[in-house]
Amino acid sequence: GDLQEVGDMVEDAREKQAFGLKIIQAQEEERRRVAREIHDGPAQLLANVLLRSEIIGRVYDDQGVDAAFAELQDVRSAIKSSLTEVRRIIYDLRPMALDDLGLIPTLRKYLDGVAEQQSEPEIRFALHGNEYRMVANLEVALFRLVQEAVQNALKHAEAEQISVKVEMRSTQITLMIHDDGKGFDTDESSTFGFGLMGMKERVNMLNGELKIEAAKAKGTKISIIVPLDAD
Amino acid sequence: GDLQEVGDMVEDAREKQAFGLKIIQAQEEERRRVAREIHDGPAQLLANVLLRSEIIGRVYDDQGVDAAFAELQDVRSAIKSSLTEVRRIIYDLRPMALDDLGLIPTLRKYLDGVAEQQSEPEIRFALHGNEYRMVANLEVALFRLVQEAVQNALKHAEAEQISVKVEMRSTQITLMIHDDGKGFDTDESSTFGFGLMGMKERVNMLNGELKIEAAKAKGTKISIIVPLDAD
Amino acid sequence: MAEQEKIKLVLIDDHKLFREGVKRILDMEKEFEVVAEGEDGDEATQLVSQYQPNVVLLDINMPGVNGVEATRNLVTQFPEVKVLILSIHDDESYVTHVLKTGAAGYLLKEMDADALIEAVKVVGSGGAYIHPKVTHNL
Ligand SMILES: Nc1ncnc2c1ncn2[C@@H]1O[C@H](COP(=O)(O)OP(=O)(O)OP(=O)(O)O)[C@@H](O)[C@H]1O
Ligand SMILES: Nc1ncnc2c1ncn2[C@@H]1O[C@H](COP(=O)(O)OP(=O)(O)OP(=O)(O)O)[C@@H](O)[C@H]1O
Ligand SMILES: [K+]
Ligand SMILES: [Mg+2]
Ligand SMILES: [Mg+2]
Ligand SMILES: [Mg+2]
Repeated sequence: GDLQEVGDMVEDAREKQAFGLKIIQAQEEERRRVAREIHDGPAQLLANVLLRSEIIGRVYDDQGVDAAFAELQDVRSAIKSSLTEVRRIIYDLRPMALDDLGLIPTLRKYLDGVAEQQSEPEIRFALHGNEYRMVANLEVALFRLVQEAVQNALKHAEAEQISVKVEMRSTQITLMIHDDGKGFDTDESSTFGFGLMGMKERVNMLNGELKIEAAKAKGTKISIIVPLDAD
Repeated sequence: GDLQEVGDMVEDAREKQAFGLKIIQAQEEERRRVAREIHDGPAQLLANVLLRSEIIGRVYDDQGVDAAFAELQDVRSAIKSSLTEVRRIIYDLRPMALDDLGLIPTLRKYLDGVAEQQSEPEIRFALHGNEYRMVANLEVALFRLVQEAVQNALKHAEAEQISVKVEMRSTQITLMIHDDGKGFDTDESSTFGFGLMGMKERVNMLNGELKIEAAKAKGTKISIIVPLDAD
Repeated sequence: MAEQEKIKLVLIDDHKLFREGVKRILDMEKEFEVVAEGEDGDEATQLVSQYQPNVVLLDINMPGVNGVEATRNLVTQFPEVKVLILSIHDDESYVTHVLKTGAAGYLLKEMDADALIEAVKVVGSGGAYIHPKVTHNL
């Protein structure tokens, strides 16, 4: 009846607001995280640099010009490390190369970085087809998909090799992330954490298909096919 | 019946997914914006400080110690402005006062800051009802709504006055941001940029109502009503 | 040094303060002459066509036409002009990309003054210059 419906609507409304607040929360948490990172990193460093730049005058008075220049040199390297820090913060937020250069160069760089950080597993990358650019939202979504799959392989697989393949065709793009690690039971849906759930959601949003082939001791193969708009 | 429930669940699942996607997109957009801001702000400023510090040595060689010290003074002010910029970004990411003091003091402080930065337009603030605290995410959302509306009025309206009113009642909170500027055509949906779209989305998420009354040469009135949970 | 032997430069960067700093260092060198400044890729093409410089110092991230596109436009329209990228990004994908496109050099904005001067000289005389911090990544 009507009353029931009104009741439902109120219930719905409340749920919707709760959901809305969750979205806002996710955004705000990200902001808070970045604010803290900047606060603890670059901001502190700069405050420190400012202080030290004050000392230069005194060092000059006490110890002469060479010592003052040495001090200046120190200040310069402190600034350089805050710049490195700032770059890392920017990269973690969103590699700007994604927008400036596209998916493939960004993936290559990302995988190079991963490979540099550890000797094991070996990381391979291959591109099939001719590289093209896609709309920004799609490129970032595809980048995050590979990133999550590779992070999973690094974290859970104990693999010797991780291989990432991208196949670019005019009608679709395929991502394959394979590892030869220990695999996992995909039926046990309880194992699905935020990572895999998020991947599913992203692929769904792109109207694509996500396939996970994993078996204990047989490694994990993730394939993602996303159709491209004809226009 | 059971069938009805299943249908509801599917519907629910679909809605939840749609929300999930919005989270992802909103987050990526925000990340991109912040990454750019940090790149264009602090990163450039740091590079600039480094460069200025290089000039000191050259000036010393050419013109002696006094000129070099004058140059050092420049570097110091460059460092100071980077620090200010970094603090601004941190503040924009998350005004700390919001958590510590709540919406109203943060709004007052924000509007004071805006008023200080320029003589025109005049900025007014009024609170009706008795101040109370809300859950953190709601406070942040409301703050962002006022912030965007005020930024728009500053950027687009050429107003003589901007007035912000907050009405706090037990069942709802109302925000009104009015300006006496040049207004705009709300029918021309092409004019809706990220700002207004974002406001609409946020208000929607909060189950609230957003009303925009704007007409060419007649100023803009933005009213937002958000219901509060009884509990 | 005779006037015509000077290396003529155009500076393109949307960050005014940074541009000023670069200009000051270049102005102190007798063999360089900064002939024009601009703040986006469109201005780059326009100023190059107007001033016929030897070298363009070009930022990457700018509103409108960015340095990546501007490089492509410049090397196709003005094959004589040397493009020297001056960027925050130490990411080698940027370096490879712009070099492939036809830029003659890549400098990081954290360079010291000597590196800036050397890069302009090298590039101005037909060579290639890559910031030491990024070369070993390539
Ligand atoms: N490549 C893989 N090899 C082995 N196990 C995997 C692999 N990928 C996922 N798993 C298993 O699936 C589980 C769920 O992965 P998912 O990415 O959803 O969550 P997570 O990685 O544990 O946490 P999060 O991604 O939220 O940090 C993992 O905990 C792991 O047990
Ligand atoms: N208070 C106002 N007075 C006059 N025009 C306005 C006002 N608010 C919005 N507008 C018009 O509506 C347009 C869309 O506003 P919106 O906030 O969505 O985008 P923007 O302010 O242009 O860009 P952004 O918010 O993304 O920085 C504006 O460009 C402007 O033309
Ligand atoms: K740059
Ligand atoms: Mg994971
Ligand atoms: Mg706006
Ligand atoms: Mg720039």
